[in-house]
Amino acid sequence: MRKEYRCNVVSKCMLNTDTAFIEIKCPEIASAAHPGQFVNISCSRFLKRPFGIASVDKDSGTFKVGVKVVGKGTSEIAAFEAGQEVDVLGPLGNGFVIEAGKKYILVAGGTGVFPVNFAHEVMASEGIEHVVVEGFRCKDQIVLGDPSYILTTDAGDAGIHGNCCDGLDTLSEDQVKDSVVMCVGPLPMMKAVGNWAASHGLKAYVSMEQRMACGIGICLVCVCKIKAERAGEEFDHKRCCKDGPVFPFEEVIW
Amino acid sequence: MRKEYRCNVVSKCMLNTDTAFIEIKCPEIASAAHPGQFVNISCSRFLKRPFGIASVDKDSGTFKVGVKVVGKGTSEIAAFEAGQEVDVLGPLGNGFVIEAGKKYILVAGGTGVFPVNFAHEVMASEGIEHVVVEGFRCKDQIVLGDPSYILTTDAGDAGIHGNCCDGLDTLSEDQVKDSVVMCVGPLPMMKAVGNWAASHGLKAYVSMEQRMACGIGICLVCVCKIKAERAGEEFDHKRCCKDGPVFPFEEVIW
Amino acid sequence: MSNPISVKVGSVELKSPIILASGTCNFGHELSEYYDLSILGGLSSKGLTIKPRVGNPGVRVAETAAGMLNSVGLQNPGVDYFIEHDLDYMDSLGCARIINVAGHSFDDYMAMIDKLAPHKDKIDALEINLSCPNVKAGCMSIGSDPEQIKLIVSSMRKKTDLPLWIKLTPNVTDIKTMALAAQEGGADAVVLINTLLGMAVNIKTRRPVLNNNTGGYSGPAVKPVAIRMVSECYQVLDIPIIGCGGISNYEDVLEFMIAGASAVEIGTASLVHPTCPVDITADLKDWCEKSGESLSSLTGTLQLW
Amino acid sequence: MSNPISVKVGSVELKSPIILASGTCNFGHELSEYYDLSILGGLSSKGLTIKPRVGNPGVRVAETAAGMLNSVGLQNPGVDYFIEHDLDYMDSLGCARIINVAGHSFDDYMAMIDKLAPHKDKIDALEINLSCPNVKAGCMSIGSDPEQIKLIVSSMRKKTDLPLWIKLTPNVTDIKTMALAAQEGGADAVVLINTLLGMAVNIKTRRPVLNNNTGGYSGPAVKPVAIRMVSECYQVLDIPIIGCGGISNYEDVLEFMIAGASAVEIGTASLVHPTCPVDITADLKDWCEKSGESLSSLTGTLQLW
Ligand SMILES: Cc1cc2nc3c(=O)[nH]c(=O)nc-3n(C[C@H](O)[C@H](O)[C@H](O)COP(=O)(O)OP(=O)(O)OC[C@H]3O[C@@H](n4cnc5c(N)ncnc54)[C@H](O)[C@@H]3O)c2cc1C
Ligand SMILES: Cc1cc2nc3c(=O)[nH]c(=O)nc-3n(C[C@H](O)[C@H](O)[C@H](O)COP(=O)(O)OP(=O)(O)OC[C@H]3O[C@@H](n4cnc5c(N)ncnc54)[C@H](O)[C@@H]3O)c2cc1C
Ligand SMILES: Cc1cc2nc3c(=O)[nH]c(=O)nc-3n(C[C@H](O)[C@H](O)[C@H](O)COP(=O)(O)O)c2cc1C
Ligand SMILES: Cc1cc2nc3c(=O)[nH]c(=O)nc-3n(C[C@H](O)[C@H](O)[C@H](O)COP(=O)(O)O)c2cc1C
Ligand code: FES
Ligand code: FES
Repeated sequence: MRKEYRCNVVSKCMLNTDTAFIEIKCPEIASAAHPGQFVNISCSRFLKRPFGIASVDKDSGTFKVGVKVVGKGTSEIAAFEAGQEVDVLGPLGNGFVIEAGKKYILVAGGTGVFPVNFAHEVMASEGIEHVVVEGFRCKDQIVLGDPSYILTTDAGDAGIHGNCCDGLDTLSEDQVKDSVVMCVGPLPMMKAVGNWAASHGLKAYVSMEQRMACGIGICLVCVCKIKAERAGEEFDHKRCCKDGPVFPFEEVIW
Repeated sequence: MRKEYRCNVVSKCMLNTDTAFIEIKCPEIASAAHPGQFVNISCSRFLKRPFGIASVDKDSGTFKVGVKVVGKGTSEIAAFEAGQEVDVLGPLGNGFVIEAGKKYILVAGGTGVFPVNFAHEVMASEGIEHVVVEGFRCKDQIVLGDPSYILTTDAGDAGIHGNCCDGLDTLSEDQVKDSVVMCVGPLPMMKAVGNWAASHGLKAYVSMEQRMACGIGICLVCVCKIKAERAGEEFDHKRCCKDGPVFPFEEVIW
Repeated sequence: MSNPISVKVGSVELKSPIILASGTCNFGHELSEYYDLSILGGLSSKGLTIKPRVGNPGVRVAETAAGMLNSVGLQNPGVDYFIEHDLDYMDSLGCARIINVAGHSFDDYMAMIDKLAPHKDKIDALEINLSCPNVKAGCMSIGSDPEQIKLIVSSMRKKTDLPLWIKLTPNVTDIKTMALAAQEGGADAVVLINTLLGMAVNIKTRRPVLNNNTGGYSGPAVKPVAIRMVSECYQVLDIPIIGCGGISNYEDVLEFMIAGASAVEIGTASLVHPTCPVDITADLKDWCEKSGESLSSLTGTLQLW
Repeated sequence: MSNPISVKVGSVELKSPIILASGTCNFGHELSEYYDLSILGGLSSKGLTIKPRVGNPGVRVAETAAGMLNSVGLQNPGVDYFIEHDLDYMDSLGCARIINVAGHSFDDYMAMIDKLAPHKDKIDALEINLSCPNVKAGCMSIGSDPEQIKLIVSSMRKKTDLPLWIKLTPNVTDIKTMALAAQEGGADAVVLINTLLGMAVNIKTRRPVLNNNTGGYSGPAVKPVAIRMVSECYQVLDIPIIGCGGISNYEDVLEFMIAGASAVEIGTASLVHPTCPVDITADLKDWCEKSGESLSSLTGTLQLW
């Protein structure tokens, strides 16, 4: 049976002035988590807050989330210190399907770098071929960058001057060919990356974000428009938390 | 101007399994407090909780309150540890009038021992003649007892077997004569002590308890029935928090 | 006293007073991953309509102090799909099967009864949600017009002998009149309360947080209103009341039952802590053991001042 | 922009949108010990009646999630005593002097106007509390009957040209109808909202916590309902709205103003943090400075979806 876990924060560090990297002990979540899945974390506000799983250490039974401060809940959570008790639901949602033998292009913008970090971690350890392209506003915003990544900045003060698609354009034909694209970031970016993938004949998956309450599929508040399965209907409202957050790009109605 | 103070808990100890003694740093309150006054202390619940000031150390700028666990707020407050931040309003209400040259009989039951402790502290340091009589259910319940006190227990397992009035009856005629009685405890006890005082021709003051919201006299939720000042009316509803909590016994309508 | 927490709502026997509230448990599939739903008294399905509904677009939830607003807008697969795909599942859960019925008009509700009545062996009660904002009668909802309530309930009554639980909206001047109208129409019970109508404003965009502008307010914040309505109605009704609104622990359940509820529904609390009904059930059993009382004996024991 | 937080409620100019709500500041004496009340837009007196009232006996407050219930029951010294002892004090505070008027019958209200109208040089507005539960018209309060509202307001209108602010109860099916009735009667503004009716039960004694059984629910928990009502009424009214209900920080003030309020009242928040209006005022000034906007330009800028 699934459970709501009462966990402890094990460590916290600030990645930049408004982004915290928080390690939480929960062996059950650490052992079950897949890249692209998320957790729902309690704070003193009424509802929990959803965060993509950013890293997992099965040995120590911990996982990490990156928390960018945007409001009251995230300010509180980013200020948590080791020892803090939190209630956590997870791992939640459908993550990315990672198959041995396939190769991947991982693309991240904004807080999308966190789930992409986990995907990279898993692929690296399983020897799955992949490249990572990440876009930031400017140099200061770069978090969890890795020398192997292709980085872009809108401001041009680090990496390639431009956005993720400009980064993708620097990939060699070989890198692109037969890859599966996985993208997490703001909507316009995911749309652009999805279109880039389509124009290169690649299958793409995107991770949708929506305001949530339960995170487990019972309240239907977190829906996004997905192409209807039944003929005659324009679209279905699918739950980001349970049916997603990862959806095939071509099924999302933008 | 008065203020709401953001203070820190300096120390906490448990007086028995369900009663905490909490020291809070607030030089303003410590220097202004009179016995019989109270403070209103915040916890995570919506309203603050009122507690009689139990002790003051002007040098260190701290005061103490005794907190008996009876519900959610008091459980939380009794679990506070040194370092905890709290919002405090105080000192609030009208305390006991202590006059040099007069002599006093202080009577306490239940959590009334806390304000009485402060009165004793002040009288002792100012060399004001007084006796203290305290009633408890049983030995285990005795907190802040002092060898100089006359203690009574309903169970008879410590001190005099009986209630406060039985304790009062052990006072010598000399001790009783011309004393002013000050009583803090449950209603029936205060009524009995007041009647005891009246039967000995003594003036008595009692400290009323009522559920509060603001603690500062602006919401009128905390009233008790006091003999009306205007003729023709049976009673006035006076505010425990602002007009009291201390009222002359004979003005209270029981 | 074999099971001290069993209760009765009219003819419906429930092994526990805890029912999962409509719209906060879907049809049970997801919560079954968290606990065995057979410990519950019942589960009330997501509100169903004749046609499938995609519900409202955009942001559908706004957090508030001690609660939330939702504007899901009755997203559901439609009653036919439900009967074909989910009814058997609900039937398998081992708790009472409450079917929540919504509609936009008198005819809608009648059509719903016609669809559901034939499946009465798989249904313990129909919960009729009379607080849908878009109905034939005009801009005011059926649930705030006693004449309409009585008409619709009595018309349903003629179509089925399934227990009819009428779920009322709290957004009315006098809930007693509405509850009495339901009783006069032949209701077996009333469910009090559905959500309060609320709004939240995003001060940066200067737009309502919810794309539907307003939403239904639920959670601990609404409990005092719900308790008041249960108590008011208990004083005038002859039929049982199912209490709902802000319940999040066993003490809340006792409060509702003392005020007059024969059973209760848990809504928003499941969204915050999915397994809270498990804890509440255990705590209720514990309370019965310690007090030596059965829960059903609590109903309406409130002594007013 | 000399004072970016000044606002107007009809003809009444306020140097700040912040008014202390009736019943949560008495007549100002106590809070003056905490801050200089001249920073406020105004102060609304404790609700006054023709005769002095001792109010309800026993427990008058129950804490709830994010709010409280009160059943003070209009304890006040009576209008004559007020005029003799407190009016001059209120006049000396340096903020708008709002006199809150309550009554049990049509005649009561008329008598109150007769008493207060002669003191119009010391009064900026009369706030008419139309949600008293015991009135001649029967068990339903004046404030939930549009005909009664219109009658009472138009009758007052004939007696005084003091601004009449009509304070409405949220415990109604359709607040717009009530607000429109007040406007038709000649009101200068409506105040939205008074308290929601609620109840809390003591599960140990099985009695209502409040000796009056029910009480008025206030605090952050009621804000979503208040915002919704302000927004609904703003869409149909021509007179200004004073928003009230759960305000506890400057963002709440902005939310109310965007939804349609010209000014706001702070009630329960003063009970929890007596100096919160000082902080809110500073934060509002700060906001104006940073945004370059004046507060008054915010009113009703909400763009519905
Ligand atoms: C599946 C998923 C994965 C996410 N992963 C991450 C991550 O790895 N790192 C990270 O920093 N952020 C992530 N977010 C966004 C994060 O959940 C929000 O920033 C956070 O909920 C904001 O809370 P707040 O109280 O600070 O903001 P407030 O604006 O004060 O919150 C008010 C309400 O709106 C909700 N809300 C506000 N912004 C968002 C948003 N962008 N998405 C969803 N709900 C929102 C809050 O949860 C809350 O219910 C993710 C969101 C989703 C849905
Ligand atoms: C002037 C005054 C002085 C006090 N001094 C002390 C003291 O020195 N030590 C001490 O242990 N207690 C004292 N009390 C009682 C103490 O305030 C309550 O025990 C406490 O508020 C209970 O809070 P709770 O959350 O644990 O109880 P709950 O029952 O969960 O509280 C619910 C609500 O009722 C109120 N309430 C409950 N019991 C009381 C009560 N007996 N009196 C007033 N309000 C109550 C709470 O403040 C809260 O608003 C004093 C009360 C007053 C009025
Ligand atoms: C997300 C959500 C969806 C809801 N959907 C329905 C519904 O479809 N039908 C219905 O009758 N009530 C619906 N409700 C109302 C609940 O069943 C319940 O009456 C209300 O939320 C108050 O209870 P609570 O405070 O325990 O949540 C919904 C509530 C929420 C929060
Ligand atoms: C203790 C208390 C007493 C009140 N007394 C009055 C009153 O006398 N007259 C009145 O019009 N409103 C009265 N109110 C209602 C408030 O003025 C206000 O409308 C309501 O509390 C909602 O605002 P809030 O949530 O900011 O408190 C009272 C409220 C409280 C909490
Ligand atoms: S958040 Fe409840 S269904 Fe997705
Ligand atoms: S608690 Fe508000 S007046 Fe006493």
